[in-house]
Amino acid sequence: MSDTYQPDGTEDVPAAAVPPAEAIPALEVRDVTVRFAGLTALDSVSFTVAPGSVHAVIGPNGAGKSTCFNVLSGVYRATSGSVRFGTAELTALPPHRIAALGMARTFQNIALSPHLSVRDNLMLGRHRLTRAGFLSAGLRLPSARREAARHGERVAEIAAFVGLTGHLATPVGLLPYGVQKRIELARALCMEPRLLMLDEPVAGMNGGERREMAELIVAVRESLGISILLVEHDMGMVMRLADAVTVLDFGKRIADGPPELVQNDPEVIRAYLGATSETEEAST
Amino acid sequence: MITFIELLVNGISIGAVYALIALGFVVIFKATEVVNFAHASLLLVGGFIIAKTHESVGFWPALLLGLAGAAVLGALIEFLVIRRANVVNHSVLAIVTIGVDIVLTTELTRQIGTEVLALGDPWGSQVLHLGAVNIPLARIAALLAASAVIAAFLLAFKYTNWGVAMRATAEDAETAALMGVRRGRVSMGAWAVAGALAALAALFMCIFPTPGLDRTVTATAMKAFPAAILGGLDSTTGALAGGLIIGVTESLVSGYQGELVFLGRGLGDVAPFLVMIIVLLIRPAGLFGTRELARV
Amino acid sequence: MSKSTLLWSVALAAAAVVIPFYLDASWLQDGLFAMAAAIGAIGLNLLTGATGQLSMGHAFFLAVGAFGYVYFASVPAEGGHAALDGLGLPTPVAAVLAVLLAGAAGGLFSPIAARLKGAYLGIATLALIFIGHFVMSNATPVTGGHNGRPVPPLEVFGFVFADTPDAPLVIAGVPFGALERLWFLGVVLLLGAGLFARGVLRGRPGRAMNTIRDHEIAAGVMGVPVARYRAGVFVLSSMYGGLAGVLIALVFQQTVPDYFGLLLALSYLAMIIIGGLGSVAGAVIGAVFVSMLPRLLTRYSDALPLIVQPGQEGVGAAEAAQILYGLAVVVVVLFLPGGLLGLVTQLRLRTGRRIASAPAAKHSLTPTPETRN
Amino acid sequence: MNVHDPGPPGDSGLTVRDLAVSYGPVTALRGISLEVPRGSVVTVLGGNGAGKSTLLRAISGTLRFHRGGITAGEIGFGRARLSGAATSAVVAHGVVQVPEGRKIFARMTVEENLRAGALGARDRRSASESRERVLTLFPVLAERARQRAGLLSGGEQQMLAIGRALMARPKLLLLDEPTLGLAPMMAARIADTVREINAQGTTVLLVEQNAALALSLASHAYVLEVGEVVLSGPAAELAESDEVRRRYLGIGDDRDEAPLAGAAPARPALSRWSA
Amino acid sequence: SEKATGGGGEAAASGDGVKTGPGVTADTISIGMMTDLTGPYASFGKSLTNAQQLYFQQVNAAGGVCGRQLEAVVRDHGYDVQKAVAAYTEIGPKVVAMAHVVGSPMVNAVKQRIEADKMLTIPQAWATTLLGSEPIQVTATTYDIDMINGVDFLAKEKGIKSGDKIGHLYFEGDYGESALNGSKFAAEKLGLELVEQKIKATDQDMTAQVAAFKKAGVKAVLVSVGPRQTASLVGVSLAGGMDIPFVGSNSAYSPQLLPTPAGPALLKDFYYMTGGAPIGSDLPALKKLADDYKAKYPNEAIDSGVAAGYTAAGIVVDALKKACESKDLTRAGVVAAHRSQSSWGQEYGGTMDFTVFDKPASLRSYVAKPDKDALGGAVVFKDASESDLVKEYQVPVG
Ligand SMILES: Nc1ncnc2c1ncn2[C@@H]1O[C@H](COP(=O)(O)OP(=O)(O)OP(=O)(O)O)[C@@H](O)[C@H]1O
Ligand SMILES: Nc1ncnc2c1ncn2[C@@H]1O[C@H](COP(=O)(O)OP(=O)(O)OP(=O)(O)O)[C@@H](O)[C@H]1O
Ligand SMILES: [Mg+2]
Ligand SMILES: [Mg+2]
Repeated sequence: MSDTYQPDGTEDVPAAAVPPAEAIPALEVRDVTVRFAGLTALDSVSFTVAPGSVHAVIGPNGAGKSTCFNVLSGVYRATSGSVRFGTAELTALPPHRIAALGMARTFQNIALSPHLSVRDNLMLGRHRLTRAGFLSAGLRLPSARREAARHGERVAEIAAFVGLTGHLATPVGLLPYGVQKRIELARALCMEPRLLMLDEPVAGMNGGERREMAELIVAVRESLGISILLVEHDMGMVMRLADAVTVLDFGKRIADGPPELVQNDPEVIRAYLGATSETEEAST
Repeated sequence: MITFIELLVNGISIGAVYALIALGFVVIFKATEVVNFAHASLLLVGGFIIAKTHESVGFWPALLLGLAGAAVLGALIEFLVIRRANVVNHSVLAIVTIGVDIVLTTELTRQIGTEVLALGDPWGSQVLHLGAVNIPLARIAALLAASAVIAAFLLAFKYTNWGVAMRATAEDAETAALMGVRRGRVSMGAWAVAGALAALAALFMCIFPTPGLDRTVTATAMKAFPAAILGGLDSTTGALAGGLIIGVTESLVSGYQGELVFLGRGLGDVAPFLVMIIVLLIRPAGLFGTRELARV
Repeated sequence: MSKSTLLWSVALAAAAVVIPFYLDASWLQDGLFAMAAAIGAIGLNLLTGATGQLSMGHAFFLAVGAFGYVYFASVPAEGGHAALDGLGLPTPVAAVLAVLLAGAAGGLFSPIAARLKGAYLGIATLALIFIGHFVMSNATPVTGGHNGRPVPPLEVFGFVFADTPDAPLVIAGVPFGALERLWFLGVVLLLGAGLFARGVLRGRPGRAMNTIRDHEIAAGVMGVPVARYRAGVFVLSSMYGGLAGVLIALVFQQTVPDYFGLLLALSYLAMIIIGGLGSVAGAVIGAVFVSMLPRLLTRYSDALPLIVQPGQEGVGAAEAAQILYGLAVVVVVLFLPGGLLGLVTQLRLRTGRRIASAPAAKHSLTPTPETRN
Repeated sequence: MNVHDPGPPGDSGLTVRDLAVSYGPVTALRGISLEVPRGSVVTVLGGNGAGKSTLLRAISGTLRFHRGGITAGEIGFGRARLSGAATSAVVAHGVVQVPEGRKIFARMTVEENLRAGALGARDRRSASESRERVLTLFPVLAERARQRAGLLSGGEQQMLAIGRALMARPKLLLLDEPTLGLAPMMAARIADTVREINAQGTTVLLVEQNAALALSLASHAYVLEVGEVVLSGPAAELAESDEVRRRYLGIGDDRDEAPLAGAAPARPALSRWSA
Repeated sequence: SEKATGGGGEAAASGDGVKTGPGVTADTISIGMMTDLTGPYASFGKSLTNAQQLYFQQVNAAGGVCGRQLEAVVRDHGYDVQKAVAAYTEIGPKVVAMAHVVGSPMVNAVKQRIEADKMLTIPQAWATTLLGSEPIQVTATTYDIDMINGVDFLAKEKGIKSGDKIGHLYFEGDYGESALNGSKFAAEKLGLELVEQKIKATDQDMTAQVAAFKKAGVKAVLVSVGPRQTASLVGVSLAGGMDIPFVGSNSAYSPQLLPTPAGPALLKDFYYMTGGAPIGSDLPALKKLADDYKAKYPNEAIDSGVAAGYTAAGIVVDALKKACESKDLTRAGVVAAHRSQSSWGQEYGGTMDFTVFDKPASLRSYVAKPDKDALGGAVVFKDASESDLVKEYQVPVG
């Protein structure tokens, strides 16, 4: 099932859909180590996310995948190592500066504002792209109103793309889990990212819902041509979507490469996939 | 030097009283995550019952009555108010306790009226002379009682499931219920215990060197706030440490007021808060408090 | 919806204009206190309601505003015990500077505010009250010490907001003294403060603030500079406090350190919770409720049964007012989880069209979201 | 396949009869009947919002925490009536739930979480025994015993939640999406665990999005949709049904053969943003 | 509206040819009281209110003033400045004078308005900040005068001499600071060294302060705090072996302390200075007052508020009577009438001169001593007198 994510000839070749490479830089993770008291969550991990590719990070529970995301998005500070996004060194930057570089992420555990409407949650994604401050918002200056209108349109467009149009006015807290997961994705898209990081986007969804989400991710990459970094335990989905896979175990990288190679790596099977039959059963 | 020791000893003994009050805050915070502003009225009730009954039944039975009465009141507050408040935000609950406190304190001060009530304690104005240092006997009793009570709580939290149940309920009442915890019992128990602690604190607050119970007693409860926070709102050890630090600070600063006059008069009252702020700047969850940690 | 809003606004505006022509001074004064409280409460709601930073020290910033104004506006004077300093600036300038000063005070505290959370922040801000009181009682040349000092009346383009017995202002047969004049100032300030806060809450900063409250880490990752925003909101909220302080000083005509104590600080917290956390209307409703209730109870104590006249045995009017106030706080929080504003919204929904999305309003303040964490 | 009709209430297992639940104005369950015979594993499938968690809340008596309540019907376990009972009473009857979304006590340590799990145990003596069992099942919990539970990884938290429930030695274990966020191997381990404790005599009611896994474990399955039971029957039979295969297993649909990308014509393409 | 027609703000002449203003109608005269019934001075406030109502009742029974009945308008401010301001706004326009206002911060907060309204006001506080205002009448001595007389008493009768140290424990605020002015002056004059300790009303335990006094080696302590603090101070000192005399301001003592454990210590060597005679003195007027009060309020304790309130009511009523004589019951008229009296109140044990308002009305203080059996818990220890020191003293005003 190596290349099933490719559209089979009815569309343009994917290369054409990918934007000029200079706009989307590569993400280079070099020897990143993260230690917590008495625990090494990431141990000298390196990998590179090629521009415009879908790169999956997999591994057993507690392997350090989310920790890796947290380092990339500035939530955790790496004990050592470097992360470069184009020319920018990320390890010393606070989260909001990293966001400003066009790195967006979703959270393994939903992190939306339950009281706010879907629209407001999505508008928050526009924070880095908008300017209105206390004064201009408080005084409702024309510039602030223009800005809000313009970005509101884009939010509506993204909501339609993700299939949230009907929910825009609803407070997020009242919506089912599956919808909230999509709002997470939409909010990240609203940041107009150059790199999109998805932490277990289909956890808690059933088969049908998973497939929809997978389609959505493919469509994002098709439409925007951005790089996507994906953490997921659903191996079927990883195999279908990813161009490259990095496997972590106890914070160490144990494999890296194209999905079909990684899938058959004995080390990966031992640490993560287990006997093939079980994998099949658990994640069809 | 004598003065210093005397001030220090005095500070420690006042600190013991603050520690008892702070421990009341801690118990309730552990069980319900509520900062209890109604603690002052629990103090008042405990003291009031002791004062009103000691003449007819004698001091020790009166003390028991006071402990029981304040415990019942605490349990009632939990049962009638806290349990029924279905709110997510704990600062909202703190406001409810302010409401409760206003009601109770108003009524109690009306009952107390203009009197200064004696509590009939056996220590009277006796003073222990240790060399040149004088320590009121009542204060020694306070120190002993506070140490004993706090040690008991430390052990109870450590070796019984009570503490676990309490913290589980405070953090997530629903899930705690799924563990079979009887939420009502746990938090009601905590409030009752806090009430009893308040009564005990009230006793030591209202006997020698202070003249007795009257309506102004509630103001002292405020000083236990910095004590509780400084130690860490969810820590028993913290309550003791916080109480002692505040007591000693206050005593030293007032005692050396003459030398500190360049800082302004009346420093004794703000010093506890200044100490608290400095501690919090270094340790945002107090000296022994559990640090709030979040991950995504 | 917009039609009824318009009707409401017109009705309120009309009421605001005619009230000074009918109500006597003491009502106007109560009304002015309520307006000042509303301004302060809006500010606190920005901080505590919308951004989730508990503050029990709001009264301190009111004090900074009040004393700041007096200091900036007064001319130095020789008092009995001590000389009183002052800058003698034009009063409108003094008022603006006082608000800025309160903001600066908030800015000074914001490093602490940024580090602490929840109850710890609450009690740390409580310290401001005590420290503030200490400073105010000691800085006699500025504050007048314990007795405070008289407040110079505001004068804008020659129009004085004070009683002018020599040149009385009479409009439609009603003598316009200090309170009548201040009433209109209060209305304008409250309106401005409310609209500004609403703009902030509904705009880009409001969303960022709400997200900081709900999920600080997510806010940072979405590009919100959390620490800077926290500090910003703290400063803004302090400036609201400062403005409320200036207005209160003008109404009082004398500022006294004792007034800006613990009770005042806690009552501001009560206002926003009783009114409804996180919104401008909630803050205003709560402020009116909390500041008017005790006054109403005392004033109409004669009409209440069980209450005795001053000087007799039994529950006096002031005590009854206190008890009822306490009970009101408890009852509102217990039975109206969305505060009085939630009640108003619910009533509106019930009387108006029965919209299918009714539960939305019920949940708007205390949602139990299905977040999986 | 017809809607399952539970027989007369026996004293053997869990019986739910004509259960209706609402959250204020929102009705979440209507007329649900199901049966979990003693010693069996029964699974409930259903899409997001179908009412699965609501069902478990109704059994455990935690609806009031969500401002909901049972409006009609009965829940019985053995001879005991669970509907209307307090949560602690339900636990005392040996019915223990692993709630949806883990709900571990984030501020307590792993060790204390396990202790909390044992609070409702009917038999205190066996606590250390249960602990042994849980720690063998999830060795990582032993390694992290003193760590704040909130800092565990998602999957580790899930293990803790299950381990915590096992501490109470339940007669009936209610599992709400136990494999959420678990790695394939760990999910398989959970499946084995369920089999094992079931073999030891614990009855299991399993709510799971991973329908394949659930159906492989269960003897009987119910499918919920918008608050009603639409399908029920032996798990093996359901696993073969087209409906279940398409909706819950995500297979067996002709669309599956079509390429993923561009397969959703309804979805508008997203243009690039140009500031 | 009622407001538009001007609700009786202007002065007018009524049928009997008496010029009247706010608070006076053809048959009633309304007099305000801004008191504390729920705050820290509730007991004092209650006694004041009761005593003044008793006085008005007696006057009314005797036919009233100027053919009019007296009517009290009472508002409780609970020692809260804002409430006091609100109360003044409410009742100010309806009354002709304020028979008592508890608390100098409260008086100060409405001082400007009192002056604008020319409202004769009797504060129940004796801080010097209240002097210097024509309509405001501080009764008898101010706290500083009491303290000077007190230091003089210590020097004359308790053996304090030049070079000795004396302590002064005082509250922050007007009360304590006024008193401190006096003690500083007297200490300097007598060559004493003053050891100051400032506390707040919320402080309860004076152990630290006692330690500080002890360290300094004071020979006597002046006390300008509340009764609770006094009790703690005296009790702790004695228990710690610091057996020295204490001299308090009139607000530092309350008979309610005698049954408490501090009682014996207070009875031993504590005195307080007061400008008005304590109700336990032998003056016939006060004896009668005590009887009348007990008859009317059998359940109420008698404390210093009773005499103070009664006297203050007398001052107001006498001013009204004088104003009536000159047919001017407007507020200005009442103040003018009041200020025309140069010797008032012999029957209450002291003469007050109301013609000047930038000086205390009297410079003579009683030395009172707690007594378990006496009415009001105190007896006169030394009759009112004016020390030589006081004569040189320049009272700070305002
Ligand atoms: N803030 C922290 N403090 C201490 N330990 C932490 C912290 N964050 C993560 N860890 C530990 O680091 C390890 C890696 O956690 P991480 O969340 O990255 O795992 P993961 O690969 O995302 O697992 P899962 O698939 O279960 O989500 C875990 O053992 C976790 O307990
Ligand atoms: N607290 C609540 N208040 C109001 N409605 C609720 C509440 N909780 C759940 N609901 C509604 O009840 C219905 C059933 O929800 P439930 O959580 O039981 O679904 P579920 O099958 O467990 O879904 P999921 O797979 O997402 O966990 C949904 O429509 C949901 O919106
Ligand atoms: Mg993870
Ligand atoms: Mg569910």
